[in-house]
Amino acid sequence: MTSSREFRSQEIYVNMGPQHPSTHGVLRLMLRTDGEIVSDVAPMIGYLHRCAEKYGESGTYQMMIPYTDRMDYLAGMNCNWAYCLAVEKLGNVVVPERAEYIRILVGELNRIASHLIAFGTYGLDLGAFTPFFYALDEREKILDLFEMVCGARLTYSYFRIGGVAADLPEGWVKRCHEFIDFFRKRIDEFNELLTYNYIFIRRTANIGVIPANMAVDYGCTGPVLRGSGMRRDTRVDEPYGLYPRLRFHIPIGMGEKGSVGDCWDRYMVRIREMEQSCDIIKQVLKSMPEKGDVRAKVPKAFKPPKGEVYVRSESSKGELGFYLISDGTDRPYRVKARSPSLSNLCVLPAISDGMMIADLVATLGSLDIVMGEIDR
Amino acid sequence: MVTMPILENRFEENVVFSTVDEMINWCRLSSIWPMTFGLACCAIEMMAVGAGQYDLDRFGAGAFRATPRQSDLMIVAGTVTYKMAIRIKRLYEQMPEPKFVMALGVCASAGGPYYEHGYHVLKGVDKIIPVDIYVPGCPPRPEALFDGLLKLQEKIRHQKVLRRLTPQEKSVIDETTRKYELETQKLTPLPKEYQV
Amino acid sequence: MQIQELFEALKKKFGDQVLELATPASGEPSVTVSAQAVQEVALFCREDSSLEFDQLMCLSGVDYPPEHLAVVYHLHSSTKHHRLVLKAMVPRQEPKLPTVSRVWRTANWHEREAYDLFGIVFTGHANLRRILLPQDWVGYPLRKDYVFPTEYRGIKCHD
Amino acid sequence: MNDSYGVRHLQKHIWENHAFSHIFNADFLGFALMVIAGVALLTFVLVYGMVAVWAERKVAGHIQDRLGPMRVGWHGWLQSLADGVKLMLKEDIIPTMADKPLFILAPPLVFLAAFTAYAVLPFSSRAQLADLDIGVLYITAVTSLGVVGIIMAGWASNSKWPLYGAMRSAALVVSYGVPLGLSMLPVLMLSGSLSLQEIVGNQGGGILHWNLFQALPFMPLAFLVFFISSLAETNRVPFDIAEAESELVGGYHTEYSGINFSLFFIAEYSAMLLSCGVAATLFLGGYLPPAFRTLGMMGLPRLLAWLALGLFLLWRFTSFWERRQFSEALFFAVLTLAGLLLWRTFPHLFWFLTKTGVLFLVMLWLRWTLPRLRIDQMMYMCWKVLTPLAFVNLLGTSLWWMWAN
Repeated sequence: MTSSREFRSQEIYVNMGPQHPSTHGVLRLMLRTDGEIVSDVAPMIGYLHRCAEKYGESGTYQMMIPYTDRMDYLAGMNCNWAYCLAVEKLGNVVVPERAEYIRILVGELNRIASHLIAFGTYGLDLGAFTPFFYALDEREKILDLFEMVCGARLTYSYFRIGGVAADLPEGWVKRCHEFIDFFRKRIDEFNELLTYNYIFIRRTANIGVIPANMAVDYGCTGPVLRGSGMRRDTRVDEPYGLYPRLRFHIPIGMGEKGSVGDCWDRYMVRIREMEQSCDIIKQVLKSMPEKGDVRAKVPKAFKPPKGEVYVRSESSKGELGFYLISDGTDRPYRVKARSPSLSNLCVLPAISDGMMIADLVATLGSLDIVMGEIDR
Repeated sequence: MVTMPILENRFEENVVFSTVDEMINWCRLSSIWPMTFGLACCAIEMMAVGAGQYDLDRFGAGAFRATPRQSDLMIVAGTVTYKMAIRIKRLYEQMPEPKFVMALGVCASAGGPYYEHGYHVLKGVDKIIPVDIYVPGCPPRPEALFDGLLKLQEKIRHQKVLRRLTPQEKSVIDETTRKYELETQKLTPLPKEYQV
Repeated sequence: MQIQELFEALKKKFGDQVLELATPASGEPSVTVSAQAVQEVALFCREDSSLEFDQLMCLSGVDYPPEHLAVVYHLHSSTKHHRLVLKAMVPRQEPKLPTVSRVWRTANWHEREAYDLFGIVFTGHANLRRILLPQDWVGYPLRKDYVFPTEYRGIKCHD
Repeated sequence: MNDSYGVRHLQKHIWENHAFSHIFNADFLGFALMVIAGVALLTFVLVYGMVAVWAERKVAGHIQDRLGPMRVGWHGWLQSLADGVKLMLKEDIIPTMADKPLFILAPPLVFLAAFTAYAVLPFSSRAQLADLDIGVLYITAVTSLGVVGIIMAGWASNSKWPLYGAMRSAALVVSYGVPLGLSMLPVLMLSGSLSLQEIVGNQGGGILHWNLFQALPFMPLAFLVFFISSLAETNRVPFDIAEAESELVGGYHTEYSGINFSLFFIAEYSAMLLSCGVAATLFLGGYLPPAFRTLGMMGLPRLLAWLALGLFLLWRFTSFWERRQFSEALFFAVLTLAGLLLWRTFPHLFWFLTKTGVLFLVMLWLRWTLPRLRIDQMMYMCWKVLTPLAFVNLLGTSLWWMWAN
């Protein structure tokens, strides 16, 4: 008998990235492969390390807000929000009610926008081009709404410490309503096009399975953790803003097409979260006060008392936390961003053993990472 | 440019060669294939430009190629860090002539918001590769990218392919080449012990 | 459990190794432990049935010149729904403390990041190399006395 | 001595009995005609390749809610010309570490494999370069040469991604050749010939006589297997793993630039047209019109009257002319006239191109709709689904044939 060792072919090292179409930015993966089978993956990050934490210490509290936009550039509003939450908790600022509602509105819209990109690029990773274009068309409508409130398409800086920069413009609520009503139907179309496609299911079900305990151990959060069947959502577990007033459902992976925690589950959690976000926006539009302050009075030289705080919030990628240390001056002593994508990515080497290259691409896409947030 | 060493820049200015040049330039400007190469936030806007609402393909520039060998335009979309700079330089060298570079957004143009304390941010991609078009904005709107593309087309339209260059044009090209060749020599490779 | 109870539980188990409970004017209170005991404390926090801190939310380095560097661990228990902030101070001259990357796997990259940006050495870490910056980078940028480089591999850093 | 005699004898034998021998034995005029016809065919394939690329981009655009090329000529119809000239004038990089002769040889070989097969494709009853007795065999043999070129390209690039692409492509083409060949056999059985002309000739008499509708349900099944396999043979979605952009950057042509890359590009599209043409020939009646006694017999005046009526209705009941620019109207008019002219003068060519075009559009449609399969799933599909299906189908057809005769 010959042992399988004798049949082993030569293993080669392949460099995937930093310029590679499916690494979602400038991630570099070092693969050790035996033919099509990947035997080892080493992610290398830092190609987009833009020193955001240094900037946090170098400017005043307000000056950090634009840099948070550029961390997770797909969900700038959510990053703004997380940072502002931390500063507000540090300085005991109370946010007016209308501002809280507006925050939820733009935050959830941005979650949809971010998930749309995840949906579209996931299609691209698997070789389906058209979903990407459909997703971006819808996203443009959300960006139009954002442009109405803050004038920017991608880097909003709409949040201020103690509120938001400006009230909603006239006609915004109506357009938002129209968009949500239209978009709910559009999700079904997406499902027909990609989600329930036979080839798509074959490519994603039972691939890249992350068991729940492993997901927790590696610090995965957001859709990745929920895809593994854990009903964890910071919006419910540690509510912030006015989330306790809203009724919504946390979708989790249930292993419908394969086993719990596979790529399809993670993908599906995002699709269902878009539906839930639509519901949240509808509720908010209904219960939001017509008029009111959108910004608490916060001095320009904002000096929170000495202390430190770690505040987390649910960004579209998962738990986005900010660790702030104040030394009593108008500049933070230390700003640390705990980015969800970093922890979500670090699970990749653990699950990719014995995969094929195509599966690796599918798994990486289902983690939905953003390099700006990982490298900061 | 080294695409046609026998023919390039060797002919007098006359009706025939002006027309031929015009045709070649028209073909080049009508089919600018960009490289799928996103760095940061601006890459998302680049994706938006490629998508339905804006549709870069209308200009014949929608065939995003994943490999530098087949692309004409490198859109440096986003912040360039030192770790990435060396790779960008190599990607640029892998592209075939004639190649063009667009610095999309202020980060790629000059360091942008990361100019002051960005210890790891390259202050403008033009420090390592020659840039044809700078597009301002953080990130630039899709319309700005279109504007940059049209400007680039305008630039290509007036290039001399077969016709002889004037001494001034020649000196400008020589100087740029020399500058970036010097830069290339200065870039030291990663020390052996750090290579994986 | 409240922070006071957590502190007492740790104090009971580790005695002198748990140094103090700091309650700042605003924000969260934190428990300072001695740097050498970090690994045992972490393991206890994770394994003890009354604590069950299964999530390491965040691990950050902080620079307190001129003497100290600190490592801050933010723990959360997804079953008991309580959280704890652990702090460990290390001397700036020789910033060394044991790794917790075997207790929570997620600490692996966070520790590498702290090493990269602060120069804190985590003993026992399997792969303690720079993660964000290039391998041949000089200095630890998030330290308060960091001097910006003038040149990196032949590229001028400032005009 | 003995040996060399044997070889010479063999050469002589081959020379005299070679399938092409009549070409070489014919007079010089015939040879020159052959060359002219070959050049015409080459021109046709190149022009067709350009049109196909343009069509692909436009179809993709419209499927994706956008427009596609718009600026280069009317609706970008000169786009491919611009692309082609640009690629020709681009620097041709040969990597330092590449295997130079193989690297240069590979793209022409791939193109040649796709192009040579056109020699036996019957565009009409007369427009065929060579009516070989073994036409079907010839096509299968020649097209499978393309994979050699692809492997050469992948190997010679001396880079890892192209190597992966080449290996994938080799595995793919070798495997899918089996169901492809097996799904052709029922057709040969019905026609009793390997000559493509005869296969077409046997399908005369209208749409119901096409091979597709014979021996129900076996022939439609054979067509399906054939079409799926030919998708795989031409590396189209959902079988495009050889150049899977999101996995292998560019696959086997990652390192190619300039004119060599454009050769790959044209080769892909001409292989597509070839397989569509073969499918049309084998199953859809080739160049024969779908029905004999309807439109074809209509006189020119009556036809023009119908056309005028149609245009009048369009103008009356839609805002056709208002929405369209003059140049667009001109384009449509020219297209219609050209189609009409083609139909009246070369009806066979017209029907052949129409059928091929429809199949080609289906290929595009699939490409922009479906995700890509993984390599092991494709192997599974080939060996465990399509091949057994083709075998069963073959058996069924032969039983049907025995019963029918």
